[in-house]
Amino acid sequence: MTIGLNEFLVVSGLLFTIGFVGLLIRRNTLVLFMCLEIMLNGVNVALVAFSQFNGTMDGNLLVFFIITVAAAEVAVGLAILVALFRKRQTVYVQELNALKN
Amino acid sequence: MNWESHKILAESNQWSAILPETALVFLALSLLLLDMFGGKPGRELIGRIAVVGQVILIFLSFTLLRNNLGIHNQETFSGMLFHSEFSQVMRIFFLLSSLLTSYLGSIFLKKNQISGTEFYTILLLITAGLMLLAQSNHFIMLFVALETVTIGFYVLVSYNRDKSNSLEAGLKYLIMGGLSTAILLMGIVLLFGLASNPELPGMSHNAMKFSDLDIFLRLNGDNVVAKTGVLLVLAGIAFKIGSVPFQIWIPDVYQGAPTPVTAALAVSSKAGGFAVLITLVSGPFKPMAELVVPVLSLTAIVTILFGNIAALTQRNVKRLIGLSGVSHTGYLLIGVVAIYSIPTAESAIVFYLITYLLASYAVLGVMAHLSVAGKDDLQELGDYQGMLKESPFLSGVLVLGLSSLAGIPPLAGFIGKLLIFYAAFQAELYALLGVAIAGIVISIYYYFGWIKEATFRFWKLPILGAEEPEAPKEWSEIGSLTRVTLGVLALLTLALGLYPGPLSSLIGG
Amino acid sequence: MTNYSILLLGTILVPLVAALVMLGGGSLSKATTRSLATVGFSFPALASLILWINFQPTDSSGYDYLIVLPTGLERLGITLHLGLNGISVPLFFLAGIVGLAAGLYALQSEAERPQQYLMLILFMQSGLMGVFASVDIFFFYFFHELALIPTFICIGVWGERDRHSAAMEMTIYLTLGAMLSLLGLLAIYFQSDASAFNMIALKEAITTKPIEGGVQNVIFGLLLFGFGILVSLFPFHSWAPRGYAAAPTSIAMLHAGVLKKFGLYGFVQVALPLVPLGAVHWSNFLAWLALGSVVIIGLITIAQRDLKMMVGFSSVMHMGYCFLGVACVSILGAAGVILTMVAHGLTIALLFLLGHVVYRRTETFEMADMGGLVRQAPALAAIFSTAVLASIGLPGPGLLNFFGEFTVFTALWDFNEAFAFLAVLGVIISAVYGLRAVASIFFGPHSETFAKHLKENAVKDITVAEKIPTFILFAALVVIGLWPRSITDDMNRALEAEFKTIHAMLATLEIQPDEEGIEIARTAITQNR
Amino acid sequence: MNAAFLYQLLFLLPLLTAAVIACFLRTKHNLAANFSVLSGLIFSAIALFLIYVRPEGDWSVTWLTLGGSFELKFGVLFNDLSALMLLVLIIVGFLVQVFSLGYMKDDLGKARFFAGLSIFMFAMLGIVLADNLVMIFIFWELVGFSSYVLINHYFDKPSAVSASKKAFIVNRIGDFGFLLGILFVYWQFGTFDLVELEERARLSPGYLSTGMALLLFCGVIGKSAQMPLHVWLPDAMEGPTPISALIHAATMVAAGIYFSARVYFLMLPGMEVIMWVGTITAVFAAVVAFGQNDIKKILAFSTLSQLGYMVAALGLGAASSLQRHGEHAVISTGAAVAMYHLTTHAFFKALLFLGSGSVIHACHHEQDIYKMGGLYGEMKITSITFGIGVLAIGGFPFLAGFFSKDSILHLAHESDFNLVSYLLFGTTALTGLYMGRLFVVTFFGKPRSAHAERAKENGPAIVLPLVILGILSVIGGYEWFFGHTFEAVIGAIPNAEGPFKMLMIITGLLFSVGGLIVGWLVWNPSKDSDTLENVAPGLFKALVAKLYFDSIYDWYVKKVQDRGALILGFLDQLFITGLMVRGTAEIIGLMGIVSRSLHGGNIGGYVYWFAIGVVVLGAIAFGVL
Repeated sequence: MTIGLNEFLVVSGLLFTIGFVGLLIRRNTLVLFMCLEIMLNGVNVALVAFSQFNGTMDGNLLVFFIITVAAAEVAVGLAILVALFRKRQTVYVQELNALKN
Repeated sequence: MNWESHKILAESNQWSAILPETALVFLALSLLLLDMFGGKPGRELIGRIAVVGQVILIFLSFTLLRNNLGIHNQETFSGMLFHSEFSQVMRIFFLLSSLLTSYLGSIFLKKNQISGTEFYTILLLITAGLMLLAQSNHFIMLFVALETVTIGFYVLVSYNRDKSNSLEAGLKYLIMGGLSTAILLMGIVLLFGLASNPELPGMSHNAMKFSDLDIFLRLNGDNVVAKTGVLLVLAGIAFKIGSVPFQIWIPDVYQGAPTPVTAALAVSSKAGGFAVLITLVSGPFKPMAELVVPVLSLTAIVTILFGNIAALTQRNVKRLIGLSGVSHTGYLLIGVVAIYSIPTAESAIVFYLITYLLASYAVLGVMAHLSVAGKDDLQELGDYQGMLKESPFLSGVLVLGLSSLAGIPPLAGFIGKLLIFYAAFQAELYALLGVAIAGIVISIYYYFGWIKEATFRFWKLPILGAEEPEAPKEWSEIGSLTRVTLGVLALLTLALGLYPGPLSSLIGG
Repeated sequence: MTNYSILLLGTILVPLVAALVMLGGGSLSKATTRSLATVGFSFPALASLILWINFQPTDSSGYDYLIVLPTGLERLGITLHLGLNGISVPLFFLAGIVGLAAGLYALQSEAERPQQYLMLILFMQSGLMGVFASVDIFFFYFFHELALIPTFICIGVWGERDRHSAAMEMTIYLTLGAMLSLLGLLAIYFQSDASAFNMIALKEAITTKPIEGGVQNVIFGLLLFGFGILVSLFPFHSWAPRGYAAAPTSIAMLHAGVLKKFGLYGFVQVALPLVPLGAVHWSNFLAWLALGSVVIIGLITIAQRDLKMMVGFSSVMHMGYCFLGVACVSILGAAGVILTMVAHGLTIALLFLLGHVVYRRTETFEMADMGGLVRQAPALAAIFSTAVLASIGLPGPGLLNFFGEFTVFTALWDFNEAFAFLAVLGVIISAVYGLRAVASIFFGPHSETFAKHLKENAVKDITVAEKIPTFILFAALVVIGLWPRSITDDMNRALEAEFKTIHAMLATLEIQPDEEGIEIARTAITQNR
Repeated sequence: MNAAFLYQLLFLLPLLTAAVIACFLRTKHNLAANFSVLSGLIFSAIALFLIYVRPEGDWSVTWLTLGGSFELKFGVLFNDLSALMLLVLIIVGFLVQVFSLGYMKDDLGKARFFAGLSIFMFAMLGIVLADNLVMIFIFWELVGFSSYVLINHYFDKPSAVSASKKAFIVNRIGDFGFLLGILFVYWQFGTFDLVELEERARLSPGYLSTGMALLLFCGVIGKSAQMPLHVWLPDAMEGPTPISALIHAATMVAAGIYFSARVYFLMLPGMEVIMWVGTITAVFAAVVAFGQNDIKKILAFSTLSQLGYMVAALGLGAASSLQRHGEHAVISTGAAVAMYHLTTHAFFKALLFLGSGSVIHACHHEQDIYKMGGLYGEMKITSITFGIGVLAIGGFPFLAGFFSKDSILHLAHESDFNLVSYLLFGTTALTGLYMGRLFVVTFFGKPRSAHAERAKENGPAIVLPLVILGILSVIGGYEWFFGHTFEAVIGAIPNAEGPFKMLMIITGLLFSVGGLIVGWLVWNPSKDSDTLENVAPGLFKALVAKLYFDSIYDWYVKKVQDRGALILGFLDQLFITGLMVRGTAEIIGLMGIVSRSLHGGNIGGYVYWFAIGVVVLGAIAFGVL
């Protein structure tokens, strides 16, 4: 079988969904970061695939930006998480709920 | 000065179109340099330099706008940016908001003894991002600008890194923001992938450009993938503007964030979202009216009701501001829906945003003075008891600000709501109007309740004898700058209510 | 624009400026505050008197003293368009007079921080004058709100029992009413293709292209509920007695006496001429609610034991008469509404004022704890009972009240005899509560509580300072009562023109107008229903 | 002299008097009293001039006009009828003022009293002269106001306070119908003006209706204290006695009769009901009078009874007069007869009341006839004039009361209503009897209390009016007394002739003198207690309780109206304030709490919101929603 656009898109969708579901069910903040990365990578897959199959470069272009942004995001996120861990001694989101109601 | 020669000069060079943004970035970078090499005296000057720089920029942009200079209604940077009248006004709006945030930030930084270089730097970068966001004409530009803003805000929200609440807020904002980015990107990808598909009519090789997408969607409005893409993009923006159900992070983040950042989130970030939304609905998403109008209408209804109802029993003022901000999103969404039939509704939204800016900064400025150093932030409604006695000036500003937010004449907020109502009437959005009315009535309860706490509660009761006020709060000292700033905000709120003419003619329509 | 137009503008600006000086001027000395306030209250009263006397509309619109100022909202049809016509002149005068009386009484109040108190009342006064001086409908609404906000604040800050919750309830409820009426007013504008959002332009636009019948029904419905809430129509009245009971006296006087008339004035000036078919459509419903106001609230008033609550409920009841006049959709009914409004405005202000004068002597509003006050305060007793008798429409002191009610009843009989029958029951009901109140406050033996109070306190008769505002109100009531043509002639002319507009409009709607054109419309709509 | 000017003067004089007293003479009691009497004198002089000279001229001012035809005027319609009423008003009014000078000598509220009297004169004048229905109504209410003030004169007494209240409210109940009647008339005939109304009613009698007549008559029921609204009049005796004489016997209560005569043409369709109301009132009041021991209450019931006669005459007259008199009669027979009786009644009833006032004054405000007795010895003039009054009311031949009563009974006899005739006839007998009881017990026998023992004849200010009224009670019934000045009224009175006239004379003699004799026999003045009470205590108790009308009304007010009001107040609190307003607020508040609790602070939970949002949007995109 040839691998066409649809297959790429299915993978992309799966990645995106896995990330999303992960966000829903996982409690560890680090894992949540990873889930976010997975979702973004799902998007990247689709972008690259579209670029390839539709013959435009825009998608590839965006991918670079996404990767950069994701890196920045995680950098900031980890910094916050480390600082927070010092204060609260936990990375579990159900325990990080001082702000509520 | 010879404006004509400037005009020609400006038109000849694309970079001049983003002069304010560039200047902001350079300002930010120079602040960093100053921090590194300026020594202690240099560091102390940072805040002032930032403020002065912004004031100059505001003046500059304002002059450009007033004199119709610079590049108007045309694309630059191969279609990445489009400089509409609207985006020019929004630029000044963001600058103004940023200036006020800097001012609030200076109070906050001084009180908490935190170094401010990064605060100002990031703030200026965010502002530059927002200004580009308002002018973006391409999804890549949109994404980059948006992420500049968002990531900057992640840092700012957790800027008070000695407070775990600030960090927690930053974390929450980051995760929710990351999720919404992913959703937005998915939407963009779907639209891009579809619109660049050579098999479809109206396809484009530059499908992420708004005008091309517009043409494509005109021909493929019924495509399910297109619909999904549009809605996912809207969902991503909904996170920024805080409309139901993507508003859920707002109270927590607002509560944990330092007050100046709360203000910037409430005003700039939200306005940025609306700038994008307006650009989209008056551009590429225009052909999708059949899909977008009901969705946005429904969102507006739910947002207004949820925001107001959730704020009703809220006792924490920052959460209250957040939730009431959600309801304001709802009112603004009515204007966005109206754009579909009345394009001039845009100016109503801008006017509303400006009144919202004035009132929000007035209120948050007052709040900034109640967060006392060394103690936990005083954020409960009860902390406002006896305020009138302690500080008549601040309570006056608070009353004006809250009343304007509530939309009570003769304040600017009322005119803002009135303009939205006008637009809604012309667009015949009667159901939305009804909901807006209900929302406003509900909102009176908490706005007025706050005013009540601040002003009513220590006066002698003629019949039942005196009600003893609680022990007076420590209000941080009110300097002359505060008096001027907050006084100007309050006076503008009043003046625009009494005589809205100048502003309403400035923003066109 | 004449010098009188400037005077008209001045009635709004002078109190506003006085208030702003008090707001921005820091702590002023007591004498400065008092003289500022005196000027701020006297000027509108005098000016309104002059404007009333000189009223001579030459403009074809029926308006005099027209003045137009820019606002920058011209593209929305909004200009600061001021002027008076035969309908607004009496109410404008009412606002001036009641404002003066309330202001003079406020000067004597023992309120903490009198500067702020007077400042808010001056704001209110400015708004009140503006409401009736506005030709522009936006400003008509705007000034109403300008006056309403100080009301809430004053109740909350300087009020009495339950002031916080009463102020809150009142604020929310009245905001709802205001919002609904704003919607209705905007709807008229947007449905009419008028060039500007003012009454003159709207009337012109309506004559050539009336609003469609079904739309009129919706608009009038909005106004009915909006104005109904603002004027405490049964069953939307619950804020009124509580609010008034909690309000400081001057505020109660101004709100019940003048500000509340906003809604009714809106009906007569705006709703009836612009959406008459809607009015006819809703008239039965409105009449039933108004009858509820008269009969049910009347009976509830009988059950009140608290003087202020009683006055508050009685005010709700009298508003019922006004609504009945509106429901008639006729010149007579509308004229009755205006007459009743003026009469009631003056009377209810008197009653709130005198109620507080009594309170100063008894230190209670509980009527059962008073009794026999006439021995200590004979002049007060005479004045108070005269005021009560005026409020129950006794010709003599309350000649104007009588004319108003009688006109409404006459119009109502023409509308529906059974309604008239029920409405006139109010005449008996009001006599019952009015006389009971007078009797239990002033006559008979001292109650135990009051006897004890007397032993500890010296109780004096009404003082000169208290008499002055009383006299002002009484003088206005009696003079207009004795010579009602001083207001009715102009009013009649304006109303006839208004109904001519309606007839012209019915003509374009292909409903043949005759002498009683609106009757035809009524029949037409009944058939369509 | 122009009449308009005189009218203006007439209206202004009492009003100014009242105003001057109220503003300047509140504490200067004697000055106020003298000022008031002086003004009364001038007032009477002008009025007499108007009555007998009848200068030319009209006075009418338009009060307000609205719409097309709605026009309220202030105007004067002066004819024989109003002249007669005005005459009664000034005679009794002036005499009562003089009497009050003596009677109210030491009263603390003298100034207030005289101010009230002036207001009353003003208001009554308005009713007499008014040329339209609305103006009549206005002054009708105003007269009620003055009555309220004057009954409330002794405001320390709770009974006086409640009596004044009752009088006003009961009158308002009558006015309720009256007002509706006026509206009815207006929408049938398009005018309030009496002259125009008469013309239009004559031209189109089809517009008249029983309902209209009865609604108008409601006002009469209230003001003239007919059944079932009679309850206020006996209570009104709480006021000072001169007031009872002037307002609650001679003039104000008679205003209803005057009004009916004035608009008889509107009342025609309701005449039968009117007649019955009058008859029943006459009988009822006469019976109840036997159970009263208070001298003024007895007189009040006799007033009620006589008013009943007048109202019955109104009703009877119309029933029979139309055949005999042409359409153009200025006044119907019945109305004329009623007015005739009104006039004579005013004289002798004022006499009786002022006489009782003299007695009360002498006995230091003792009003119970069983605490009096033996006054004849000391108070000869009072006793004799009182006796004349008793005989006049009893119909003693050739005294004033005889003629007027005679004509009423004549009308009844001529009518088709035999029962009415018998009842009215029988009531005459009762009248003689209870007046006999009153006279005998009060003036004869031994003094039954210390006050009565020390009683002395009063001074000239009190006695002089008695003598004048005594004379008027004798001569006030003769035609020559009226002359031709009131021809339109007096001329319309049918005269009994032949055997019926003889019958009248005999029965008149029998009932009046017989009443005295039987009264003496039954209520022996030497006894200390009431004979009827001893013989039939049950009946007496019922009579004392005025046949329970007041109890029923009290029950209604306390148990039905007040409770109803309380319940309504409660329901208002419960449903409107509670359920509708607070309920809505509570529900929204509850939603507030719920939506607040949705912010759990847990990121995992928040992601669900996003998930739901995305799913919903996806569903919309795929057309599922």
